[in-house]
Amino acid sequence: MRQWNTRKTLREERIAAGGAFATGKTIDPARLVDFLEAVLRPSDRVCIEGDNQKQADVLARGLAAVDPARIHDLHMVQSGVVLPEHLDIFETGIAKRLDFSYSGPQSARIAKMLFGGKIELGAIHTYLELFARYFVDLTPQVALIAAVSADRHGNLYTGPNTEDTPTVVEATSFGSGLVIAQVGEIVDTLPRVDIPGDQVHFVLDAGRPFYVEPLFTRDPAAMTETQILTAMLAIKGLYEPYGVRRLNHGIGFNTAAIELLLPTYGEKLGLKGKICTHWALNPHPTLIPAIEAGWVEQVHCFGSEVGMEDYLAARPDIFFTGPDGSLRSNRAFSQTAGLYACDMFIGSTLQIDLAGHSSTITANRIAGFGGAPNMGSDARGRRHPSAPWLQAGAEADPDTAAPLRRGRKLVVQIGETFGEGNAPLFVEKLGALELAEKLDLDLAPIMVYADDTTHIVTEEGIANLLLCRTADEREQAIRGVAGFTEIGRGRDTAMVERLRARKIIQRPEDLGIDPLDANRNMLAARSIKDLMLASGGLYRPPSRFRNW
Amino acid sequence: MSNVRQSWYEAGARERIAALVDAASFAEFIGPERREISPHLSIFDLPAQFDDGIVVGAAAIDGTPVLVAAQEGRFMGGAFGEVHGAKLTGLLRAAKALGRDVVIAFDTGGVRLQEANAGEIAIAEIMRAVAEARMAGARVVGLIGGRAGCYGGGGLIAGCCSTLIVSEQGRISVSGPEVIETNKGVEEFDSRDRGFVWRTMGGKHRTLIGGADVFVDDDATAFREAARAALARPAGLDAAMLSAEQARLERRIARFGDAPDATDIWRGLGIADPQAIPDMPAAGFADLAAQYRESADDAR
Amino acid sequence: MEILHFDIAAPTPATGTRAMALVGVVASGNLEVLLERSDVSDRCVIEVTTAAHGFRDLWDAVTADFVARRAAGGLRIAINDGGARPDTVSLRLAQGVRMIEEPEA
Amino acid sequence: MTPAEILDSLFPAGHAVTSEGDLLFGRATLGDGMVHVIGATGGAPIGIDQAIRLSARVLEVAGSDDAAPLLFLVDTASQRMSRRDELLGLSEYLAHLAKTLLLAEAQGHRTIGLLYGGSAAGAFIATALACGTLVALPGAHPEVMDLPSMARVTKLPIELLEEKAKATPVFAPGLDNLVRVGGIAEVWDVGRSLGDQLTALLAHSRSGDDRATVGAARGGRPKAAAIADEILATAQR
Repeated sequence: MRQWNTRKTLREERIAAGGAFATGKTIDPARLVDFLEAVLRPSDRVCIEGDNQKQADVLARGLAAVDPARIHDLHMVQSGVVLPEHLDIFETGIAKRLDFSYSGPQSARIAKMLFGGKIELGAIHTYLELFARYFVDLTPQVALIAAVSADRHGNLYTGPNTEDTPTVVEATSFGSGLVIAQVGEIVDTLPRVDIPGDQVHFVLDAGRPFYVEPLFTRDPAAMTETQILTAMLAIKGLYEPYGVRRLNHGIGFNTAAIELLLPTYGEKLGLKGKICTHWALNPHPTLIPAIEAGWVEQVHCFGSEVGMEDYLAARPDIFFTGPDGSLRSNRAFSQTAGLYACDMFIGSTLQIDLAGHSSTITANRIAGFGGAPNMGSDARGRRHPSAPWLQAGAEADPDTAAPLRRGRKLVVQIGETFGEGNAPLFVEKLGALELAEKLDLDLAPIMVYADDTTHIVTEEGIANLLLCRTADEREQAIRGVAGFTEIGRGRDTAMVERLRARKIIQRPEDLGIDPLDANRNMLAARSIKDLMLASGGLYRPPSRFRNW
Repeated sequence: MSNVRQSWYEAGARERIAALVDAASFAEFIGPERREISPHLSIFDLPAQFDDGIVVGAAAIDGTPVLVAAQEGRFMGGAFGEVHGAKLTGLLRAAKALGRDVVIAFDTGGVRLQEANAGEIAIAEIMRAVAEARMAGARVVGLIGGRAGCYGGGGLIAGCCSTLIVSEQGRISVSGPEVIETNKGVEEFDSRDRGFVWRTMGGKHRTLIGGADVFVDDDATAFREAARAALARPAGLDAAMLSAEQARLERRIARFGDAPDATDIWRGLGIADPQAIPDMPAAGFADLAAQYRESADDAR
Repeated sequence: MEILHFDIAAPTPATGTRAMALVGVVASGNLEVLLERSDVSDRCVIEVTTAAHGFRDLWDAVTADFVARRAAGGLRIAINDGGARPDTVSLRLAQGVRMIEEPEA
Repeated sequence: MTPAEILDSLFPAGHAVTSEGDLLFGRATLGDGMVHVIGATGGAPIGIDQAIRLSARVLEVAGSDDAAPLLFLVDTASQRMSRRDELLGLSEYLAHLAKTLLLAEAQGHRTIGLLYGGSAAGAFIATALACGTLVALPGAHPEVMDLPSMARVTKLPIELLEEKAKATPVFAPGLDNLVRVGGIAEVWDVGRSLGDQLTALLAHSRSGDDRATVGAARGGRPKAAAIADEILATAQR
């Protein structure tokens, strides 16, 4: 007779074994490693948060300290590989296989370990993909999560950085897995309940808040004239003509410059209320001046940002907040919003090839994807119309009858022709391809596919790929905005001029922009201090961003 | 976009001078077209700058002739090399000879490492020239609010000036945060804790303890107005003034020598909520400082 | 230091009467551009001193584009380069021409 | 040489100099006259506590109308690197010390720095280099920045810096280099009476700050004197 409850039975066994090192649900902090050795089994599928921003750092340290003779060959399924401990466990053999999305600070080490065969790679996912697989074939058997606080029943308050937690807990707990939460404190009454206690099996009082990284703070003081020029081009050449109201911004300086130009340059162009009203966006400090100037109607957030908490709580008309007043973020929902409900994604990348594929992966750095491919892709399941979506669709496909014609999401890559260390943005062959060859991958890790990319903005101008009718036109449109890179210098000048006549390429002067007007005085805030002052003192920047 | 505040912190040396003096009144001495570059940087395969990172010359403020100098903090951190230093020395000797006031916009990390010995002597020469110019009746007004702050020998030169005007961003110190951390450890000085760095060395703290005289917003116009006022103050440097400074500095050690943190000093000055000081806007802070600060009037 | 010389036929002479102009500073990723007048109104002479060796092709392209697009005739230009990107070089050169063409106060 | 040996050789006719920690204060007899003596010794760093005591004494000297010279014995480290000293405004204390020395000189007291050990950075500027004349004993080892630190900042190997240092005195530490850039007027001969050498020095009156001129003559600072002179001349036109 088949047993139909082996998973639940296994969970009961884990709970019983872990109970030896806990009082009720509360783990004895001094016995954390013993506890983890008791509840884990070799080859378990384990999810550790491991998010974009917040980290279950104490649990990660505990996991890295378990005896590899007892616990080994774990299959880690986590969105963010961020802490050194996340990779240490692969060095020691505690873990073997990895499915992940993003690895910002560990991108160089993860590459080295992949080449060295220390990690058996499942796949590099987008966030939504990985979350989806939590419910299909990568359901965690054990989840190690992070929250701000818990009560005696194991109810959790995740605070502004809720991020991945509800998704991870949903899949794990209802998939008969074990949920272990690290919290900063255990309290009698929570400000709000983000995760119900009956989905949480054990709680560790870490005695201090989880580690969280300010990833989305861009210091206006570091913004260059060239970045400001690209921002001006985007506003006047894309936001205005398409009337983009619902959108997502990447985290680079170019898009931060756009945010800071809205109340100045955008205002001058009379665009207030006509663009940039609804966002799927982390709470970028650089958006404060636009919010304060009344540009923004609503923002839903993937996560939070260190120092923004009080400001967000004081602007509940704009941000999603709980009954306690603090921000409620949710990565899975916000990613879905970015995919289906936004008309534009605009972000930076490291490399673009002649077809228009782009990637942030180079041969030595595997930064992963995060959410950009979700935002930066055309949602084939989209059915609701909007003016920008329809207009982009018409540009791409003028011949199909309007009622049968799909719209297109605007997917814009923005950057300077040369990036950090004078590395060219435009390349003949993507580093991602070299990586795929080196690791013998079936699929090169492309962040945004060429057929999703609609525009490229550089200081030299805007290339509208929707209007290109042949591969040749497309290549010359890209070369035509590639500046002095080798790709740019290899352009067919006559053809580029023809593309310009058809407005496939638009130069600053074609848009009435004098590059010499692009200066820092146009920024609504020129320093972190300006942002703090614009927030009425509600934004409290972390010490590392201060110069006061 | 008109009526935009011009940030002193962001401005270059030439922009600072333009903001400071009467329109079209500035005449540069040994300008960039002379290409009097550092003879030493090429040893290190480093690019030179045509003015060696300092602009000096004659100008007028409200019609009154002055001598002006501005360091370029972005070139080699505004550091003093042989040529850079000699331009300022010459200007200060001219101040003494002409009995003419000098305004110096500091923006420096101190001595330029690649020509350390020349820079070190240059600082000594400049300090002597400042003191002698002041003894001859010239005012030497220092403005501090640039990216590089005013460190090392720059801090010592600033300490010789008759009046110091500082913004919040301006830091005045001898050893830089990284240098202290490297030599004495992160427990002694955490250079990455920028809030701590500014609390210990920044313009607000210096204003409160009397290390600077006038606090202004990060605004070129504010610096100009403050410089105008400073040029109207009594001039001179004599025994009485230095005795007063001796007493002032002794009193500071007696009162605050055991204070572990700037906020303890600020509380000791009578400020009820010292934690609120760093985030205070300039105007509010200036009012508060006027009430509680240690003054260095006639004691510098 | 690598020193590069360019002497380029310039279609458009620079206007104005200022004898010289200076823009930019020598810093990482930045450069200083000193513009002066010469007697030859249909040529532009550019001398670059740079710590980044081996980028002659790039300087060729940037200076040629500059002279083709801006009023660079009759200018003698000296550059101290701190490893600036081509877009920054173009911007500074353009700023320099604007400054030397400005009416004198 | 120790401070005591130096003082004995300088002032065979007698001296009353007492040490307070690493500082020296007192007076001595030289020929028919008297010399004020202060010292910063022991290779110790100069912080606010040291600077304020030195400046107090220099102010007293400046205020006395004896026109006697002031001799400053110097063997220090750099300025004290600490949170407390910077919090309390070390730059002001060092500048104040330098100003008192310059005032004493202006009030008619020759100020002579005698560098017999080390000195560095801000401490060097505020003590030895703030004197009207700076002399050194052989074996003195002034430095603005040590080569290992310089190697760190310039990202050049130390061997390469040592190699470059042979070609120019402009950056590397050491007495010879400081002499060549004009920072040190002369190096005394310890085989002879230091008192005689001091007497000879005092017999020559000093006119203005000639360090740049000396540095040019000795090939250590090729440009400084000419540039400063030109600016002075231009401003006076």
